[in-house]
Amino acid sequence: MMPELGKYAATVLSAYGISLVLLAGLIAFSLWRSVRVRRALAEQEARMQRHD
Amino acid sequence: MSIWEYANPKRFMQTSGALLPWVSIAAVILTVAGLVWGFFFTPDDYRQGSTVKIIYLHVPSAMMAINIWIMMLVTSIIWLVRRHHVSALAAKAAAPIGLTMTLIALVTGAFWGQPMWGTWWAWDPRLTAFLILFLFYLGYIALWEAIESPDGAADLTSILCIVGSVFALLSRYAVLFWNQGLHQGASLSMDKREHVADVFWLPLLVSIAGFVLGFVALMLLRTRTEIRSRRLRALEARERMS
Amino acid sequence: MIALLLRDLRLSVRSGGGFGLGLAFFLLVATLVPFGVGAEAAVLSRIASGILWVGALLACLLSLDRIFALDHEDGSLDLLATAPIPLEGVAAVKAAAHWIVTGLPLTLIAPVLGVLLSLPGAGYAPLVLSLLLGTPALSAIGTFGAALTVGVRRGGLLMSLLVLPLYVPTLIFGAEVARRGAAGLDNSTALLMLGGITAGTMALLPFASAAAIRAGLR
Amino acid sequence: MIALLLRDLRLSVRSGGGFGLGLAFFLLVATLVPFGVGAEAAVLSRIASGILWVGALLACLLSLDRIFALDHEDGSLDLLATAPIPLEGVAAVKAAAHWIVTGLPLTLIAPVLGVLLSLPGAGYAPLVLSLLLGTPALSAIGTFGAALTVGVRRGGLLMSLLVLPLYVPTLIFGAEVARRGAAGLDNSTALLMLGGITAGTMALLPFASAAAIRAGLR
Amino acid sequence: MTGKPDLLSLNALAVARGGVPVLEGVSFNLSAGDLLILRGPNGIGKTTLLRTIAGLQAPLAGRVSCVPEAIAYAAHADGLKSTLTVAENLRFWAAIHGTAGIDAALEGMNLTALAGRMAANLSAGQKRRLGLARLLVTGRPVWALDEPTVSLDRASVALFGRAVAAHLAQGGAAVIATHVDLGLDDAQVLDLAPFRAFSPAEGGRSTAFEGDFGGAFL
Amino acid sequence: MTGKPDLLSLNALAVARGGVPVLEGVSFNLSAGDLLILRGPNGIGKTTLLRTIAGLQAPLAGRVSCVPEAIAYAAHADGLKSTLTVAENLRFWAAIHGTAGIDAALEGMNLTALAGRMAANLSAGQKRRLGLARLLVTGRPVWALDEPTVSLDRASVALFGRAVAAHLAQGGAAVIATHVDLGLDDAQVLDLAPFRAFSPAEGGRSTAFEGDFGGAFL
Ligand code: HEM
Ligand SMILES: Nc1ncnc2c1ncn2[C@@H]1O[C@H](COP(=O)(O)OP(=O)(O)OP(=O)(O)O)[C@@H](O)[C@H]1O
Ligand SMILES: Nc1ncnc2c1ncn2[C@@H]1O[C@H](COP(=O)(O)OP(=O)(O)OP(=O)(O)O)[C@@H](O)[C@H]1O
Ligand SMILES: [Mg+2]
Ligand SMILES: [Mg+2]
Repeated sequence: MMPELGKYAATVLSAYGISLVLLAGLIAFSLWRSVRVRRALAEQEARMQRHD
Repeated sequence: MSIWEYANPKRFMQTSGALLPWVSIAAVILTVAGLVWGFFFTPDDYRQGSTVKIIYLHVPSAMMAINIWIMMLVTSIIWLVRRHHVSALAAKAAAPIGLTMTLIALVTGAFWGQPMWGTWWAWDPRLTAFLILFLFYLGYIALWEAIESPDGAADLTSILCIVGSVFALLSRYAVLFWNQGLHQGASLSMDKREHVADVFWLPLLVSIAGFVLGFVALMLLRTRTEIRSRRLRALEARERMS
Repeated sequence: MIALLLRDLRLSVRSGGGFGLGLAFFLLVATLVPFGVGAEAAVLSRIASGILWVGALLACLLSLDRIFALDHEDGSLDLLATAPIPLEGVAAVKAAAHWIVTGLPLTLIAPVLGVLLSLPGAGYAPLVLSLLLGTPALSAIGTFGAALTVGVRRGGLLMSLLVLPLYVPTLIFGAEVARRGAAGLDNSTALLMLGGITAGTMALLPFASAAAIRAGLR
Repeated sequence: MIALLLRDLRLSVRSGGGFGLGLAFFLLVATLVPFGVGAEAAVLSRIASGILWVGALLACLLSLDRIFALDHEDGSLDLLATAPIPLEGVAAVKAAAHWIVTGLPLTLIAPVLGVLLSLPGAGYAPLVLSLLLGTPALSAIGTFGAALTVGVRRGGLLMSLLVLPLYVPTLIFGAEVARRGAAGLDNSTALLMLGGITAGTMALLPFASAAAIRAGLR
Repeated sequence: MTGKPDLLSLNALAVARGGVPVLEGVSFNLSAGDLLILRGPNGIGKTTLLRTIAGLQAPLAGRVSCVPEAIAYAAHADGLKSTLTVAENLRFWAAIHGTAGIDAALEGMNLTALAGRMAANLSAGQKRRLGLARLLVTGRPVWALDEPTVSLDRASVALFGRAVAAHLAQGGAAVIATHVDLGLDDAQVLDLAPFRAFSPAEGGRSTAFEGDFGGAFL
Repeated sequence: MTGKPDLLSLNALAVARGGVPVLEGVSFNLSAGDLLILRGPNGIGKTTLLRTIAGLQAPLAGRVSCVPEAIAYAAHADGLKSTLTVAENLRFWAAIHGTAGIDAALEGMNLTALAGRMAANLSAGQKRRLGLARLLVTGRPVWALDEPTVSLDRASVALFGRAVAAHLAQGGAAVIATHVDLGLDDAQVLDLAPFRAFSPAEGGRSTAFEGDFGGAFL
């Protein structure tokens, strides 16, 4: 399955590895923040509903 | 209905909410397809060996890094002229994506440069201009973070984005005078298409499309988050007042 | 406007900070580098003009936060914004005052520091010329950076981050003029570009600075 | 004391200024120098470790004013001075926090910037070693300088002036370690000296800093 | 307020601070000789309103209309330079506003004896008097003053009252936010409490995000 | 003031600010349960006196005697970190003073509902309440407070009064400088006006240079 990368294997694999980690990090961070803000907003709205 | 209607946050939330899943799915499919195709099912280049596979990451991310800044320029101008909040928040949401793209392009380029040019880094015009772009992203994000008032931050970052664009362009062309480059010219343009053989070209196109859609999906997601957090701040402030 | 310029100059002389400290920093950078890279004259003379340009740039950078911060803290900036002179004029005057207090003395003292760094004889004239032509751009760009970060708490380092990429083109061509001049090569292209950058920034950036101040006062 | 350290670290993470900006400045200095001196790899690799040392020193220097100024402005310093922990301990903790936030990240990122400056392969280990050993001294000395200028309006540049001469020995030996290491020469003497300076400053300067703070609060 | 042309008129003004509406529906007109006192508890929005009148921030809704450059604003901060003398400070503002002498202003605020004193060596009350003397050299018809009598003693408050009366008699107008009694007889008083902005749920205006989605985005 | 041991006693104290004596001959004793209110016009030297009592500056003459580390000082500034939450701020000071929980202090100053809020997002009065809550976690017997009720509303002033009363009932003491009425019944009041330092010409004490020197250097 794995293609033959020859003597550049380390180079290519680390380039792919680091890039995918960076992408995954960005996506994970965006999702995490989205969930957090969404929850905080819901809480806040619920609280203010009660007060009004 | 005018296009400006979408600058209405509620409208934007509705539309983007409906769009987001489809764009995300398409982005994942295209990116994975492009990268898998490129990584597993293309031959090695006769000169570059297997390092040519880096192209499927390097070129899309480098293109996106530049295009995202241009998109931020457009939304910043829209904010300054028409004061649509979604526009400013979209620019804010896009910046970290641009920063990541810049980092990916820098890292993959450096890994590619090591075998090809025998050095990780060279002070080549294109590379130099790109590094400056990286710094602009950093400064732009830091300025957003530093200012408390949201509208003030939107104003100031927009001004920075416009002035920065001029300088980003300037340094891109200015460095041409500075010394000669190692880096590839524009090998993707139509008239020079033969520079990249079709076997590499097609998966590259798919991968580029995937990156573009991935950017759109992330941007929608992040803009939605920014709008929500903006509303959250307004509610908190309101609560504090009463 | 003249009144504003005179006041700013008087203030920087009186406060004992303006002139002296920017210069002192330049001097210190120029003296530290030989400690850092070692004292071989051959190496030093090769990098002298570049280091001096970087040093001048950093000295400018560090004095930028005085441009608007003091006026903002004591409320003068609000009053200037409501005064019958355009804010663009205020920004331009502030940049001019900063240049007179920082850029000009740096230019004048640079030859002395050139001696410390074994600058070759042919290098002095191009160095001074390039600084004279380039430092006004540094002041204009720096004023813009200072305007962006007016009112930001501890904006100093943030401002450095914003301003440095903007400084790069000026630095490239300024140092190029000085270096090619020192090596006896033709430097007219770089000189033209440097002049162009200076003229452009001086003409356009005051407008951007004024817009930034207006946004920052909100 | 642990509480103080944790608070300072938390503050510098939260304020978004501590970590990021010091690093950014280091990055900027390292990128500017090639623009200044030209991009020839031969020249750059010769001066790389020295420039990185000077850059690290300047990055430390510029973040010094955060050490006490913020606590002084909001009154925390007065309260710490009356709290049941010795002021010497406060000074030592402040220096440690500054090192963790500035010196340590600088040390860790230095190899990356080495690439930008074409540092030769043999130079990385000695560079990191020398920074690891030397930056604590920079933080300790810097804390002393910050303590001396607490409460002086716009003390930033004044503090630079006071601190830079004190930094010179550290710079000389630190850069020497890195440079001789990169050239494959024996650097054990310089290493010893560097270690001695660091140990000495860390042991003694907190007392001087505490005395300076006490005098400054008057 | 009849017959005479309006010097300043506010029409259903709404103002916001930090993105949150604080006051709405404020309307009034001032013509020559009118004095309006703004009252209201801390944090109601007096400073915000005065800054909007002075043109330092944009209204959220409604309009401020006045002759251009008619407003002289005095804020909590005085905008004095501590290293300039009293006369130099005043002369600078006179030059900026293009008015003639400063002697009348010095006289009017009982500063003649102090004219040569550095502003840094003034007491708080004397500083405040100098800040108010600045109003006399602007030559502008409408004064917008934010707590002008803070830290003034009884005699100086009376002096200030006479200065306001003289200004009104010469066809000027003034709007003054204050918590204390200024001893000025024919002043109208506007209590801002009824104008506090309501939350959208209570039927108030929404901020930045207007229109039918206001509820969703405040 | 009889029988019980003194917690704090001042003996013919003279204090100076900026090198100029402001008060002299101040004496009093406080024992458990005593409350002393300091009064006097602005600038008489209340802040200076309290700083001397807290040990932040040395007396010019006379003595302050108290058990070591007995004094909790609260100044004009609150020493709050705006990026930490209410609970984090308090917990830090509790850790520094080695006291246990912060719940009682939160309760006592009506801050429980705000415990998770960033200090930056507090109103001025809430900030002040947090600053006063800090006193409760110091666990020290003598409070030296400088205008503690600034920007507090009526209800909070009463809350503060109860906190002081509780502190006194537990055997503590307090010396409070204030311009307003705190509603605390059994307080002794000390007007500082009679203790104003005279210039040497009027027979007062000379500053730094004592004795026969003094006249020559004033
Ligand atoms: C750190 C090093 C590098 C950086 C910062 C970098 C940066 C860039 C940038 C900014 C672009 C332009 C994208 C656009 O204009 O849309 C690009 C494109 C490209 N790069 Fe690199 N690059 C680096 C190293 C390399 C290396 C070592 C190679 C191959 C040997 C390479 C091959 C390419 C190719 C083939 C393109 C597409 C050219 C085009 O069609 O415009 N790059 N790179
Ligand atoms: N920089 C700021 N950011 C966010 N909100 C602010 C800011 N400054 C003030 N506010 C809030 O805006 C409201 C109006 O403030 P403003 O200063 O106008 O009040 P004021 O009536 O002048 O009060 P005072 O009598 O204390 O001067 C207050 O509730 C305050 O908490
Ligand atoms: N930093 C300083 N340098 C020199 N003199 C000062 C300084 N601070 C205050 N003074 C002077 O010292 C005297 C005493 O000041 P202090 O702050 O103790 O007064 P205070 O009684 O606390 O006044 P307030 O009621 O306004 O707080 C004043 O006359 C003041 O002008
Ligand atoms: Mg106010
Ligand atoms: Mg006081």
